[in-house]
Amino acid sequence: MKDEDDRETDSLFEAPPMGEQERMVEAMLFASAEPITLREMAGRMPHGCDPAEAVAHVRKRYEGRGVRVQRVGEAWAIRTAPDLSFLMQKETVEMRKLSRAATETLAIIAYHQPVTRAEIEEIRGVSVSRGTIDQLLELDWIRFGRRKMAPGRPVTFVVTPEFLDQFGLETARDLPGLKELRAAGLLDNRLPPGAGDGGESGPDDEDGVTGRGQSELFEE
Amino acid sequence: MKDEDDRETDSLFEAPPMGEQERMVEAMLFASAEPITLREMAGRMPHGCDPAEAVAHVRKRYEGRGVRVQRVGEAWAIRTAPDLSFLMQKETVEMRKLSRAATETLAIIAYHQPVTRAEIEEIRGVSVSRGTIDQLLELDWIRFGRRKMAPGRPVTFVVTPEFLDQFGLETARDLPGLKELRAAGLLDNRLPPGAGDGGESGPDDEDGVTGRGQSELFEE
Amino acid sequence: MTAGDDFEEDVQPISVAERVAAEALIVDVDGFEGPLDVLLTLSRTQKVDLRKISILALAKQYLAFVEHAKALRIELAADYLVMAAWLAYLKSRLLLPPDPQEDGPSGEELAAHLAFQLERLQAMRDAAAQLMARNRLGRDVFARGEVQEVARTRTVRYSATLLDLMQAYARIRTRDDFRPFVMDREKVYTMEQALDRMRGLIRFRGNWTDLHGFLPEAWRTDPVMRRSATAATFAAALQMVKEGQMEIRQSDSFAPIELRRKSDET
Repeated sequence: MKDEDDRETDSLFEAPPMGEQERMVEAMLFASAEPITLREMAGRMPHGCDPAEAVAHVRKRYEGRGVRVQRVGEAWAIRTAPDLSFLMQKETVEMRKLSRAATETLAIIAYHQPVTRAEIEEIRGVSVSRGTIDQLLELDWIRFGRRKMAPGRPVTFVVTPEFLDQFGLETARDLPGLKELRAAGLLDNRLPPGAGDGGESGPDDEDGVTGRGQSELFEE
Repeated sequence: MKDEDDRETDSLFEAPPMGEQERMVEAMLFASAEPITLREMAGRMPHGCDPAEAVAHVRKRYEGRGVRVQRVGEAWAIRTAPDLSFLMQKETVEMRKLSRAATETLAIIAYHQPVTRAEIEEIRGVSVSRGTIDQLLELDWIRFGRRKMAPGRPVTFVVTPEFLDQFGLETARDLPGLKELRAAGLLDNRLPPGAGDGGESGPDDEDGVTGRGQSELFEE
Repeated sequence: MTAGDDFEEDVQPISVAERVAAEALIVDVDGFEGPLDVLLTLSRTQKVDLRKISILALAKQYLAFVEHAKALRIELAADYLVMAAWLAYLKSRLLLPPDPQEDGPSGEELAAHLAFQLERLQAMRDAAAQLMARNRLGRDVFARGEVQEVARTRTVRYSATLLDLMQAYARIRTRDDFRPFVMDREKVYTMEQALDRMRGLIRFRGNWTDLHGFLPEAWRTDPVMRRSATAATFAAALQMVKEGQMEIRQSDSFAPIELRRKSDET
């Protein structure tokens, strides 16, 4: 609301009425297969527009329709309603079945991100083959995250907006069962007892740094 | 709207309610890579559906929206509303400073119009490249004037209304003469050619010129 | 769970059920993703919540599996054997009363961590399954089919201000008007210069002297400079004659012009 004031005073141009802005957002979302960020929308819309508000209106308008406005990370996209998938045999793309190693690795990255290869291996109990990571990278479902502040500064993996889009998730926080898993302590990176200097009681300084994982997402 | 009556109108099967059929049509129109015929829609939809009617409803629903349902030959498609086509282009503007040759040529045309190429060359003391003239023509700042009543009947150049617009002039006669230029302290031919002082904005340039320099030359 | 009463490292007491379980695993040992996977599978035979699992029983089952593989001369990867060794150690820790002398983690702590690992792996597998079962883009949910590309146009806009224009013009005009003057300045001997020079020289010229003798040394060779200096000197001479300081004569057309100091006596 305060934005509104700013907008009115700041902009020399009168922004189009919200109804028009909705039409614009609608047109842009319909024209694109890829999610579009608010920033991109703003860049294409006339000065003084508020794409966030327009998107909210459009989203509401399509509730219960054959297509719907979906959030994908920081962006927005129109997708068909899942119950109508039977109409789209023609559009259905053949999904390559992922190996168990790949799906597990993907899940571990999604739920524990940012996560190092060593951590993935620790969770799975086996070494992660290069092919598995490569496959996920190629699908654009994972990418490299920031290096971990740990000895050797290992690279980490995180999931991408394409991952969210693929699985219909608004954000990584919406992963199924994430809260429960976290509550059960299953997303903690618990070091084996006696490993390193953490010894007895686990959470030590090193653990404090490396063991955060997905829980970071909850600290708003 | 009523003219596609090549549909099976009555069906013994119980068809989904029209609202559902609309959703289906909406989703198909959205997801299809090309326009879909009513026949194809009917083939995909449950038995007893009436795609023609559903399309008519959907079409109506989208009237005045950012996209509209449009007939394309024998088929139907969702298309961006024509007035919003500007959203489908992203324009990146790159500012470049007009070259010295172009600026000088333009100045000569503005001060001496109508002027032939030979005259421009005489005034500049160097030949004028075709590219320079072409660039100015392309910018819509100059255009061809009447041919000169002289041997060979050479073409002349004059400035355009776009030029006047760009430089904020009512007529080319408003261009200040040498005396006024000097009075304004604008004459300083010691300034590096094309002044490397990022002269986008006037005031900056003015600053750059305040140095006395060779304005002395005008004092006989 | 009942621990083997007469526990010994070499002779493993293995129940029939455990033998069967081990046998079943052996059949498909290549299908397992390492020892943790085998342990997780084995744990299912206990049919309890993973949090309440008996690690001791699990360890025994696993060791039976490894023994069985050895008996069948099946090559097991090294990490299976490492796990076996570790589980044998764990088993002994769990069975023996804690040694107060020994530091390091207790058997229970090690067992708890193994249970955690198994539970976590199971959780990740469930999560993966849930993820894969979601509505997938391209299978259950569809994106726009007829994409309208955003045309990216790059326009180069040339900036030129009125000021640029005027300066450019001024540059040209001033060059035209004044450049010759500026250029020639170096080769122009002014009347003032000539006067200064003559005033100094004339005092010593009681006799008629050729005008050219008054030209400065440097201006005598270059024809342009010579001409300029001659003209200036001549003009200066006329000025000085007019002032009554000098006399001038020329015997004939194109004859040398001669100058001398006006004698005070006459």
